[in-house]
Amino acid sequence: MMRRVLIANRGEIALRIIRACREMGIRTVAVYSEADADAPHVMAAHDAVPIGPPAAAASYLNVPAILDAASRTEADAIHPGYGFLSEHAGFARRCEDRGLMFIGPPSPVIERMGSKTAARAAVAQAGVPVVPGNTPKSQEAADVLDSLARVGYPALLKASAGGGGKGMRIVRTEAEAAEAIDAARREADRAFADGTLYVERLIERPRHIEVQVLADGHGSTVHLFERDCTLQRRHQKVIEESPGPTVTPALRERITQAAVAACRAVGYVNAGTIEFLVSGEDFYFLEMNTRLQVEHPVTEAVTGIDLVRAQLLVASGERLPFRQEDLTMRGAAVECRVYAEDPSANFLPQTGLLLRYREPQGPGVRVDAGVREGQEITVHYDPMVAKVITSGETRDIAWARAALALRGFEILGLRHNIPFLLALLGHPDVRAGRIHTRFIEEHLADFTAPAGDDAALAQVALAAVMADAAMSGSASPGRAGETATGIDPWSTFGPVAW
Amino acid sequence: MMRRVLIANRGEIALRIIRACREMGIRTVAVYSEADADAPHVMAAHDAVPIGPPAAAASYLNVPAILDAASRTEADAIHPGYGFLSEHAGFARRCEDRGLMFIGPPSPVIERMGSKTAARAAVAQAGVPVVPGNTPKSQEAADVLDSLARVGYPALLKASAGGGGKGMRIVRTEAEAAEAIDAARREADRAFADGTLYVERLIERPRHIEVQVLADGHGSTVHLFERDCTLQRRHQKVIEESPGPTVTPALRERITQAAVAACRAVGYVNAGTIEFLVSGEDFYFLEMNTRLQVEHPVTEAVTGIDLVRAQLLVASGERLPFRQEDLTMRGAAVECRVYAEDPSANFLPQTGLLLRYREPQGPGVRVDAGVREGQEITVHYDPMVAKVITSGETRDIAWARAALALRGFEILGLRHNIPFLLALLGHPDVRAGRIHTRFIEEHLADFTAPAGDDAALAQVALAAVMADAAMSGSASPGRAGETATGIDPWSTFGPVAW
Amino acid sequence: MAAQWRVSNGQREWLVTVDGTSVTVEGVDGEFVVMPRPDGRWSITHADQVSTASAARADQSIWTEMDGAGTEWQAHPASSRARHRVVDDSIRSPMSATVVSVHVTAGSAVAEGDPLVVVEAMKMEMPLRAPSACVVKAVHCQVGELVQPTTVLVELE
Amino acid sequence: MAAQWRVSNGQREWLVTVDGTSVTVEGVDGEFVVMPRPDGRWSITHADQVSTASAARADQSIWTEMDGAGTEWQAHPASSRARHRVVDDSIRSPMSATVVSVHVTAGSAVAEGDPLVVVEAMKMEMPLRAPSACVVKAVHCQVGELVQPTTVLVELE
Repeated sequence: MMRRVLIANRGEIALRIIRACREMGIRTVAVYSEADADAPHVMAAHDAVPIGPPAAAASYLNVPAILDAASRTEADAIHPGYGFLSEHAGFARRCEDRGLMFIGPPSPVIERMGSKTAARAAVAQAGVPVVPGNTPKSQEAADVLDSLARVGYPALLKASAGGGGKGMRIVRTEAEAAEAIDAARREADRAFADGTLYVERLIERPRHIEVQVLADGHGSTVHLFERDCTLQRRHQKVIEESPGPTVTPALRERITQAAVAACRAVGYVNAGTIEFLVSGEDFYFLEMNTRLQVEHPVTEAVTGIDLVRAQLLVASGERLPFRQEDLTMRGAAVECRVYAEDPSANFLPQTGLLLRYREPQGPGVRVDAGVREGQEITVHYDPMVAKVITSGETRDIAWARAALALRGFEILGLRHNIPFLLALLGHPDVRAGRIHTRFIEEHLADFTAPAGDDAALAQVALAAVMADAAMSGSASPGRAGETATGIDPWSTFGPVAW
Repeated sequence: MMRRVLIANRGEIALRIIRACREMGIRTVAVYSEADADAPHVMAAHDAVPIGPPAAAASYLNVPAILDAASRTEADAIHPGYGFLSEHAGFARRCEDRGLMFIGPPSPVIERMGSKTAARAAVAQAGVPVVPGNTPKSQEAADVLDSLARVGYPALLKASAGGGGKGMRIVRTEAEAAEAIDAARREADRAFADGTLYVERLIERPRHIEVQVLADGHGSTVHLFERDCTLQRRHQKVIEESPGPTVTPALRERITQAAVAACRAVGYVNAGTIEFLVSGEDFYFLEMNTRLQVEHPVTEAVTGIDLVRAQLLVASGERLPFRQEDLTMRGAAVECRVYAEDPSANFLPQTGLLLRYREPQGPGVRVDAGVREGQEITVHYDPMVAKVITSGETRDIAWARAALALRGFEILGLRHNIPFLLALLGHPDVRAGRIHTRFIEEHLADFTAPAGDDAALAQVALAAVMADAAMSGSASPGRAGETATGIDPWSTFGPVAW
Repeated sequence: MAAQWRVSNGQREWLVTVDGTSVTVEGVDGEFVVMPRPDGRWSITHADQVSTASAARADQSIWTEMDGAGTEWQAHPASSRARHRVVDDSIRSPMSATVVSVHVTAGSAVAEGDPLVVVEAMKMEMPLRAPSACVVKAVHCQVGELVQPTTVLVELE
Repeated sequence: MAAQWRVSNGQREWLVTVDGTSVTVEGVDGEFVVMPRPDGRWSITHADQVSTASAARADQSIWTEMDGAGTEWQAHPASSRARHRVVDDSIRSPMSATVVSVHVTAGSAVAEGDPLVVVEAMKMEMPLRAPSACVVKAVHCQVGELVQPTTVLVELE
């Protein structure tokens, strides 16, 4: 077993990995940018090493600095989390070259699955259905246009190195094509330093369903059932759940077997996710994520398996401690991603100081977060504040728990998407599972209605009391005797200059 | 379904019940003593009614005040939690008489199972093994002595109305008998207003294993497997787990069937627990708890079933939403009870102000608590501060998680048993499951060793810095720039008069 | 002693009178009683309805939260002359961002909705568009520049 | 400016010198560097070992916590003459409690370990026993009385 893991990431996923390591008696090394010197993941690790300025390119994507931190702290393994360097084959290879365990698949597998075209070819050969598509003869605009015409409109332009919706554009008519190619290429170039595009047929109103897999280096590959991640905004997942509410036992059998076949075909090792577009009982391979996913906790909730622990075991060369027949799916789980963003302004990311931050808690409620009260949410990184994962005997129970948890989540100091998430959770089509990947886009107005007048008026009164007390420098107008215990809300922040 | 539940309890279990009600859309009414006006359960409920002075007899045991609160708030159901009125047949009957749903079994069942002798007779008739015992002809000391002689030494004196170890005494020789009878009777009288005693053979070095049951009013009775609650101090459970580490599949089959048979024999409805003493593969009925148990969360963790929700459904007249064959036990869970007590001073209860109180959090960690930072732990009620329930794929994972969670639990301002719990979790005999109900008593010195010198010295240095800063009235000696965000530890409490 | 406040959420403004824990809002019947709770939250009672909310003060504003929904408020003494929102003809970035492209120069005539500048923050592109048909007076930014919400990027006539 | 403190956990006392964040403990090599962390906890560095602890001040003492274990400390300026623990011949209840029974009267001769008074708190009986063989000087409590840790219940000679 590895002895010391460097976590090349930040935020909630760094904390998640540090916890798993601590439970296994493995020491942890955090790395951090100048913006994160006081961040919770730095506090939680045994050791912490600064790796550069706030910009991700100069810190969390800074391969030499991270490898240097690993050697200085004598780390023998690196966990890349998700995002950042997690699907960077070159980074994985440099780890391998130095004898560092890279907690993920071997670099050639990352490289192969990182190219959308190579991945499609590999899984198609294994008999997994893929979306009809076309790779342009060259990246000249004319050739891309030609590919679009061959696939037929509506089509989808995608970045070959892409992920997370970056560099992706729907093209409904030839007239839109030129501008879309430019925009997609520019975005892909900036996000992945690779502007290569390819073309797919647009599957209309599909669901996004993905299968979690785990494979060890001893020939065992298992799946951990599916997640439905259809609810997306701007190609980013918002609410994910397991089991998929529309997945029939027959579809589950076929799609999970396809996922395992795809893994075996490419020699996959460690945790991974095969994403599919699903339309009715048909499914098409979309891409493989060769890393831990943001939404892995819903699978952990329904299977009872700790995926990060499994990653650490597999990377250490051990066998998976369970076989396919040991794995069960029980109950239901849902994850709501709390973002610092303004849903009524096209999901514009928000920054600010977390003036008050109190997580919900209770049976069946798990909150994975990497922030704390008093911390600043900056412009430098992803605007996800926390993940609220709830589970229960049935989907209804898990969803009721999610709504209760979100209503009890106190986040003051910046705009966030909790009201939007609550509106989604309560929408009849969402509750019934009658959704597709563009559902949010098409029904946006349903989810961004302002709060009722009563709620607003009560808060107007409260805001005025807060202002009045600041002006008069008074202590609490109510129970004055309680200030000594530190629970007087007035004492939370200093006086304000009006 | 009921519309409004009054919770006739306080602390963590009141909060637990309020959460379950909220998830089901049921309104909640808290009751509180004068000592609890600011307590978390009062804050969490929709409505709250004061019911009397701090002493439990005048408030949480005050039947007229509680029934009056129910009628004033138009509650249509009462959940008694555990302790207090939960096994008080007269209270259940008065609820029934008023048309209030009592969330528990019918009052005649409580009454019958509340008498240890009647309960023994009832389950023995159903073929469930009982500990050989004897009911004294009268409660005269001579007749109790005679019963002791019939059963044979070592014997156990028990309170007929008892529970929680109150009024229980081991009698090893006739010489000890007279004093033990006096003490047991006095304790029973004070705890239950009923000094009636009976006698049982002492099963030496037994394990305490109990079976969770659920029964609805439509003839369905299911078990939810076993809990091992062998680790006790002063007859109070300290660490509970499921599955029982020494329970073989054959024993599990027999003991759970016995529990279901016992329930059916007495017409049991709602959630209950059948407690057994287990020695090898033999088991003996000990008693039935006709209520929710403190340790119910370990069963919730391994079965995925919400027991409080099931209680509410059954009390509303609904059918259990699962059958026996739907229920599975998956992984392992352990509960550690955090008490305000001093294990090195015979577990003397401790009082004090929670100067700092931060719960551990993370995947597989559930904390059920009814306190908050700034609150006072008083002399009036049970000294349990919180329950830390951890679960995982295996017993080892759940236990490693428990140790990590307890080490991360910050409780300042009173003595508590976390170091004791950590010593228990790490003890080789406890890890291996080689324990019996008097294990803690016999090995007490192993669990109350003081912390190492290094840890002490670091804290000496810290205490001196705290004292020095208070004296000089200085702000934080370190990062002075952070005081405005409310995260400066210096600002937590006001200056101290030395 | 009662004090009057103008409280605004940026879209609407209320005239509010605060007298200790008793609050009245112009145009709304009945008083609001605002009391701190021991858990650090607040209870607001109005017309027998009790609601619970959190509140915190930032440097220039007040935040409240109820049932998971947060709002930022500006509050000024009713006697003060300060206005909350200065509507001018300047285009600013909604947040700290990098300028990705500039589509106009001084003198450009633009139609409503035309993109003026595209900025990028948190890996997302945001076009800043003309609020109405007008002529560009001046451009104050260039591609690659890091800009703040206070920075005027484009002035319109 | 350095200050000297006597720090005691009730069983042992240390002489401690505090100079800003630098602390030395008499009889222990090397300095302890005590720094607040952004999460409200503290880091203590000594001989290249970093430990993390929490701390809070109560009215009359300081509490610290490390790895789940808490300790209460008394700290006094080294120049102060105050002593932490007054050893006297009075028997007090360890906590707020009710007197259940009184087993001695003034003049009773008792052996070490004999119960003097039994008190009850949180539904538990606690016998208070004679620390050594001695004679009871006075009894200051009666059955049913609610007593505090400051109340002297029995005086011994």
